Amino acid sequence: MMSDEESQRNDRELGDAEGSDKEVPDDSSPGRGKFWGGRRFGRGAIVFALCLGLLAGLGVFTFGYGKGASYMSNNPETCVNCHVMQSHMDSWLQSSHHQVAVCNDCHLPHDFIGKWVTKADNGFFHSLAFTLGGFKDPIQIKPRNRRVTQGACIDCHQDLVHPLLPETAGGDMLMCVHCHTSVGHAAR
Amino acid sequence: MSIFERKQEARTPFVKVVEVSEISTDPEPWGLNFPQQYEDYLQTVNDSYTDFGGNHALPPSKLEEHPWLKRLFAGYAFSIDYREARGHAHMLSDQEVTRRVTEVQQAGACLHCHASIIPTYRRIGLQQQGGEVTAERLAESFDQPAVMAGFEAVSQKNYEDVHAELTKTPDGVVQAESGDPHLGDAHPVSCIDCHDPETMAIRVTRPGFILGMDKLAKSDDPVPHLPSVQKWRDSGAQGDYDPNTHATRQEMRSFVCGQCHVEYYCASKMTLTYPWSNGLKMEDLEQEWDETTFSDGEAFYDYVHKETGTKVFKAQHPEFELWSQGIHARSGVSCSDCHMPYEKRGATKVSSHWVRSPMENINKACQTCHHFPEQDLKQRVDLIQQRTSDLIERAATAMTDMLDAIVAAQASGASEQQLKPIRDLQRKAMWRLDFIASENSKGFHASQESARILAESVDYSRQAIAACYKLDSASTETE
Amino acid sequence: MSIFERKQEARTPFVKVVEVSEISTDPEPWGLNFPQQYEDYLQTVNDSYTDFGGNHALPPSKLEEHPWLKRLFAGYAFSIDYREARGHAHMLSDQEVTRRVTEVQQAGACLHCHASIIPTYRRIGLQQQGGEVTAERLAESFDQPAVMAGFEAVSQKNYEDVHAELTKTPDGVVQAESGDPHLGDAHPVSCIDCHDPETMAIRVTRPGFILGMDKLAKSDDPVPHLPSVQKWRDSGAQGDYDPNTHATRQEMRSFVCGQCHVEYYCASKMTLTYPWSNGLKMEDLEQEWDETTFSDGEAFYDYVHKETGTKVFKAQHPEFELWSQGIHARSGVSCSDCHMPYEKRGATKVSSHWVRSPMENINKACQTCHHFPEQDLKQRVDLIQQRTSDLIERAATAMTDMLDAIVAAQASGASEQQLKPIRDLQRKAMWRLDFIASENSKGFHASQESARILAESVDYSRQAIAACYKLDSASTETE
Ligand code: HEC
Ligand code: HEC
Ligand code: HEC
Ligand code: HEC
Ligand code: HEC
Ligand code: HEC
Ligand code: HEC
Ligand code: HEC
Ligand code: HEC
Ligand code: HEC
Ligand code: HEC
Ligand code: HEC
Ligand code: HEC
Ligand code: HEC
Ligand SMILES: [Ca+2]
Ligand SMILES: [Ca+2]
Repeated sequence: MMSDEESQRNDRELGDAEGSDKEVPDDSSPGRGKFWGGRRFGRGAIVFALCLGLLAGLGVFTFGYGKGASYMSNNPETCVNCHVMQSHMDSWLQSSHHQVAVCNDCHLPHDFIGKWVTKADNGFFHSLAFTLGGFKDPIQIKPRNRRVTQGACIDCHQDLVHPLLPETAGGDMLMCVHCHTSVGHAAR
Repeated sequence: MSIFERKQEARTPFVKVVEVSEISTDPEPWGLNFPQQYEDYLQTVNDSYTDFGGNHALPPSKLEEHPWLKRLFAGYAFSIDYREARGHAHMLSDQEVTRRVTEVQQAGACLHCHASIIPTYRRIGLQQQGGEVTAERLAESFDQPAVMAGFEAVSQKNYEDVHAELTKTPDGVVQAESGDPHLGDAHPVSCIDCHDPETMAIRVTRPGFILGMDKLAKSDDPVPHLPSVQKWRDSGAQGDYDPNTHATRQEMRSFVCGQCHVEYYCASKMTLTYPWSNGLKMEDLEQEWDETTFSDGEAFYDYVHKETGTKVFKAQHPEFELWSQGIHARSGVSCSDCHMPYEKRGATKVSSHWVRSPMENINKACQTCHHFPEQDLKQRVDLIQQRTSDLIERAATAMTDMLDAIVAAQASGASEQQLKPIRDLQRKAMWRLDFIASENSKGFHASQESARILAESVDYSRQAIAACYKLDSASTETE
Repeated sequence: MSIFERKQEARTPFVKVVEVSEISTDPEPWGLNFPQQYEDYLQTVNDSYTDFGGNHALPPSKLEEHPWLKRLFAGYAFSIDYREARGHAHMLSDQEVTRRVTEVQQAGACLHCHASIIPTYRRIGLQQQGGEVTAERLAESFDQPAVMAGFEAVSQKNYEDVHAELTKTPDGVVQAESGDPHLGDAHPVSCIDCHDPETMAIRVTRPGFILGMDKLAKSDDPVPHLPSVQKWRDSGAQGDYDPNTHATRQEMRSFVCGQCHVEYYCASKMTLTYPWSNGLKMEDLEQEWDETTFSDGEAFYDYVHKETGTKVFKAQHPEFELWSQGIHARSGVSCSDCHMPYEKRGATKVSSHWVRSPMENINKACQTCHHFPEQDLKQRVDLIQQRTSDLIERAATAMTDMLDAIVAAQASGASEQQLKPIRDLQRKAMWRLDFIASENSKGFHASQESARILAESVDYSRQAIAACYKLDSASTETE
């Protein structure tokens, strides 16, 4: 696992929006900063997110839409239940990965625990954001979710990208999207 | 530490076919471990100017292409011989044969960037400390203090003497024979200059760069493209800034090039210096030279311009500095992203070690980020370079007009006092023109900044001309 | 070009609450059909210079901010009153009250870009053909020949007379009362100027632009950013190039703005002209003015510069032309992408009709394409604009020095023949400075090109100075 120092180094990956997410106040989404930002997560917060998230994943916040539970499925259509993600869907359909990866292949960790924690956590926050509005448009991925996608790329392309891996575990490496900006979906 | 974070797994350790160590300046053994990178590296012998395949004819002369350069450099070694640069494989031999070296006495510091010289620095540094220096001791570790000491010691020595030192350093390949002082071969930039032989991590080795970066970190130049510098400043600027410990991997992918592709002073009056105390902008560098004095108290200059007698500065290939002002640096794009792009080789992808113009490799160098047709991308670069070239010619015309005017003013008896402000304008105009003309991307690395600098050059040249004419009319009036 | 694909999505058909037609210059009825766009449109009354919320105090004077502008424009209406531009809602009233209009006789062509004038052109055109012109006939169709005829007819008439014509054109809202000639209100740019009332497709309506684009298409200027022009040329350049039939939707998203945000001639000696016969580059425009003669055979000029007596050109807001030279145009990015970005409103996406500075809306205007934090993007723009502003000041200093030198040369009796080449330099220098200073993005629309143009301005100003001094010393020598 990464030490805190190393993960920060990783976050500083040049040119990536996340590099300065600490400095740039995200004024468009009040109430979210309290919970957000992987590095600031304590154990308590994780448990909290887990509980609330599971609840949310079951559709508490979005029950009115009647589609909240579909979040647990693997079908890309379920993501676009929220029209805010229509453009991602549309361009995913035209992307190089359309045949090989659905949303969850990239946006969920490939190990069991991580997968469910992330689902719960994102389920909560997506629902909250969708219900309350006030999220950034175009949507901007958070540093922690960006690490999830990075992990997904590596998982599938492990052999190919061998030279990009750090010399020592937890070391610094380039974000794949630094170069492959339109893999997955060009439009945001 | 968080359970959400996927740990970044390490590369599986590579299989070393042969051992390489801190004395392995010869790339061949490294090549046994990394055949692909070695094969690419050997390609740098190819040269689009001369024949492909390692023909050693010299590349075209810039002096003949741009005759105004001769007047710009009048009185300086560059007016004798100045050519197009070419691949890394040529760097040592091109230096050995340039008439700047064969006809002018040059300093040993020239080799700082043209040879794989670090073990030699280390050996000389260790020898100064008095110990016996065996190949084993040399191979043991990088030993930065010893490298620095060696660098200081030979920087102002003669070129030939330092060159001779290279072959006295064991390289682990050449076998010493009794009575033969030849212990290793001299090589151009080699694996060891950019890689840790243990881990293969990239690193910087050049003392000039390490000292320069430390000065930069201690300045107040905002360097948004170098986040590790800002971080080091924010955390209290303790001790020295050291790229090898503080920089991100992406920064390192530019720093390895910044070791050499920079403006410098390299002659006998001072140790090799990178002028970054005030920052990386053209004006910051100029300010450092303006404020420098040699040990004898004289104000810094590179050469006395022969036609006019003005003491001026010489700018050399400030790629790193100009890149720093550009949109790519600002967006986190490193030298290696464009000049050493990844290429798929078999089941893996490797960094192309055929370091060359990205325009010969647009597909890999540009199209991963820019999804436009090759031809389109080429046209964009051409347009940027054409605008820059036109402005260079414009600034060059103004510069030569200026030289004529100053020469005429001197001929009609202008006093040194009258000439002083004119000489200042001349120095500024020439520095700016040279800065962009000697930079090798023809403006691409920072397109607007290049145009800005050339605009200033034109302005100062033409101000100097007007000032000469003014003198002229003033003096004729009082005649 | 995948980034734009999603912009080409089909529109869901809209429900018309009220009918609008070719006379509907009043945006209010359109607003009933498209409340969101109308609401946004009304926001253009807001103004960051004066108070938010529609305060009608005039924006700051550019003449006071940059006193050198007064000398640049000496003898021309712009030296009396020249202010920062602001939102579209103000365009008509700002023109009505500018002292350039109240104190100087202006031409009716001024209204071409400041009012929703097309139905008035059509009415006058139809009236010239002699028929009776009812509101119904006017509303029927766009009738381009009639619009062109009306445009030609009023272009050189007095401003006040043409302004009065606006209220004589029925707009479908104002109800005619017996004995009252007032049939419609005058409006600033309105829905009908950019949209077909039947289909809501975007379109261009301005005769000046339509004629200008045709000239451009018939030139040999390579315009890689306008593929439909190349296509039209390739298919034999039959008849006239017509944006409304030939242009792509993405091109149209810039053309609607290019109707007004361009360099022009607009005064009494010639019909309103967009100078694009040779191309869109600064030099191409200059060449057209250089080669133009008025009907009386005199060479084209905009004004006689008062301090020096030189006939010079005036550049006005060449946003469309400068954008054409930039990397965004080259990459297919339209004015609307940045100045009217899509915004999610409930379940749909609409184009923000609050046309304004993208820097007030970085999130939507830039971050769709550039995944960098807002602050970062702002800094990039600031840096580009700062470099441009610095160069503008540099060029302005050179320009005022030049004026001093010419005035002095004239005072010491330089002949017209001696002054001729100097006046040519002056015209070039002033044109270039004005070109970038009057363009409204402070260099952002084409950063390197802006710096290049300013470099040339400095060069010509300072050449003129030197030439004056030379005259001076020559004349004193022969005295
Ligand atoms: C309940 C509606 C809804 C559903 C269903 C939904 N999302 Fe989202 N999603 C949102 C909203 C709203 C945001 C913006 C959140 C913000 O920026 O705070 C968002 C943000 C995101 C982000 C980036 C923001 C981040 O937190 O890093 C990703 C990635 C994402 N969604 C992927 C998905 C995937 C994959 C699915 C399907 C498995 C999905 N979403 C289903 C509403 C939804
Ligand atoms: C092949 C991998 C891949 C697939 C498949 C994929 N995404 Fe993504 N997605 C990414 C990456 C990588 C990012 C983060 C980009 C970055 O770091 O700027 C991202 C970001 C996002 C965001 C945040 C917006 C942003 O730009 O920060 C949303 C929302 C999102 N994805 C939704 C979806 C939806 C919905 C689908 C399925 C229709 C999907 N993604 C499929 C890789 C993928
Ligand atoms: C579920 C497994 C999976 C994930 C996750 C995944 N990929 Fe892939 N990727 C593939 C496969 C399989 C192919 C080969 C597709 C083909 O041949 O068309 C591929 C092809 C590619 C290609 C070559 C095609 C192109 O678009 O140029 C690139 C680059 C790439 N992936 C990068 C990424 C990046 C970056 C990520 C993370 C954001 C990622 N991949 C995530 C499976 C995956
Ligand atoms: C600095 C730029 C850069 C970064 C960072 C980068 N790539 Fe690539 N990648 C490239 C280039 C250039 C190519 C094209 C190589 C070629 O065509 O030979 C490529 C090719 C690929 C391919 C396609 C190989 C094929 O089948 O043609 C995949 C898959 C891929 N990269 C995955 C990744 C993943 C996963 C990451 C992150 C771990 C990553 N890349 C990070 C530049 C980069
Ligand atoms: C040890 C010094 C040194 C280092 C490190 C170095 N270079 Fe060079 N480079 C040179 C020299 C010297 C030449 C000129 C060789 C000649 O003309 O004989 C050169 C030539 C080049 C050329 C060819 C220029 C031409 O006009 O054809 C390119 C491209 C280049 N370097 C890029 C890079 C990049 C990118 C890096 C880092 C990945 C780098 N260099 C690292 C010293 C260095
Ligand atoms: C700080 C690093 C550095 C130092 C010190 C240095 N060089 Fe170079 N040299 C380079 C780089 C980088 C290039 C390639 C770029 C170029 O030619 O502009 C180069 C190119 C050259 C070339 C080939 C092109 C040409 O200029 O004709 C010659 C010859 C040369 N150097 C000689 C010398 C001599 C002699 C010295 C000492 C006075 C010296 N170099 C000192 C970095 C350096
Ligand atoms: C975004 C891509 C990009 C980056 C980043 C970049 N360069 Fe370049 N570089 C170019 C292009 C394009 C040229 C022009 C090549 C030509 O004209 O053939 C060039 C030219 C050069 C040349 C001359 C090569 C020749 O063949 O004439 C050298 C040397 C060089 N760059 C070194 C560097 C160094 C050192 C860095 C980092 C400090 C750097 N570059 C960063 C794209 C880049
Ligand atoms: C001028 C600097 C320079 C020289 C000289 C150099 N390399 Fe590299 N090398 C790099 C850079 C930069 C990378 C990319 C490192 C990264 O992204 O972490 C790299 C990466 C590598 C890698 C990792 C895999 C890959 O391709 O990305 C290997 C292995 C390697 N080099 C071997 C060699 C060998 C063998 C030599 C000598 C024949 C050599 N290098 C010479 C700069 C250099
Ligand atoms: C790792 C990604 C990456 C690579 C590789 C890259 N670029 Fe860029 N380029 C960018 C980014 C980021 C920008 C800034 C604009 C933006 O955000 O899209 C940019 C901007 C540009 C611009 C506009 C800036 C200007 O000066 O006008 C040009 C032209 C350009 N790139 C050409 C190239 C060429 C040619 C190459 C290859 C030699 C190249 N780029 C390689 C990412 C890259
Ligand atoms: C009919 C003529 C016309 C058309 C069409 C037009 N504009 Fe304008 N625009 C103007 C005028 C006139 C002003 C100045 C209003 C004032 O200052 O009173 C202006 C002002 C502006 C401003 C505010 C300038 C500032 O400094 O605050 C922006 C931004 C702008 N226009 C952009 C656009 C864009 C983008 C388009 C196309 C989508 C467009 N305009 C179409 C005539 C036009
Ligand atoms: C070709 C279109 C066009 C024509 C013709 C035109 N304008 Fe404008 N006008 C604009 C645009 C676009 C702006 C906003 C940009 C700017 O201010 O630079 C503007 C801004 C203005 C402004 C507000 C800023 C300022 O300059 O003080 C006034 C007042 C003005 N125009 C008056 C006039 C007058 C008087 C005429 C006739 C002599 C005229 N305009 C002719 C397009 C035009
Ligand atoms: C890539 C984005 C982009 C494109 C494309 C673009 N602009 Fe702009 N424009 C800008 C930015 C950024 C500014 C500077 C705004 C500022 O300084 O507040 C600007 C400034 C302006 C202004 C002055 C606004 C003000 O508030 O001062 C006008 C008018 C304008 N642009 C019109 C146009 C027209 C007309 C086109 C197309 C021909 C165009 N722009 C294309 C980004 C763009
Ligand atoms: C200065 C030009 C201009 C004016 C004035 C203008 N529009 Fe638009 N409008 C546009 C552009 C550009 C688009 C985007 C068209 C496209 O992408 O095809 C657009 C799009 C639209 C659309 C399609 C949906 C959308 O938002 O993209 C509607 C509906 C619309 N406008 C209504 C109006 C109404 C109502 C008014 C008057 C209140 C108006 N427009 C005034 C330029 C203009
Ligand atoms: C529709 C896509 C799009 C939009 C919207 C857009 N850009 Fe760009 N931008 C590009 C492209 C494409 C390039 C060229 C480089 C490349 O290929 O990435 C570029 C280049 C740039 C550059 C480098 C060029 C230079 O002159 O230095 C800057 C800076 C930039 N954009 C800033 C902005 C800002 C600020 C905005 C918002 C006002 C904006 N862009 C809006 C697509 C866009
Ligand atoms: Ca120097
Ligand atoms: Ca004009």
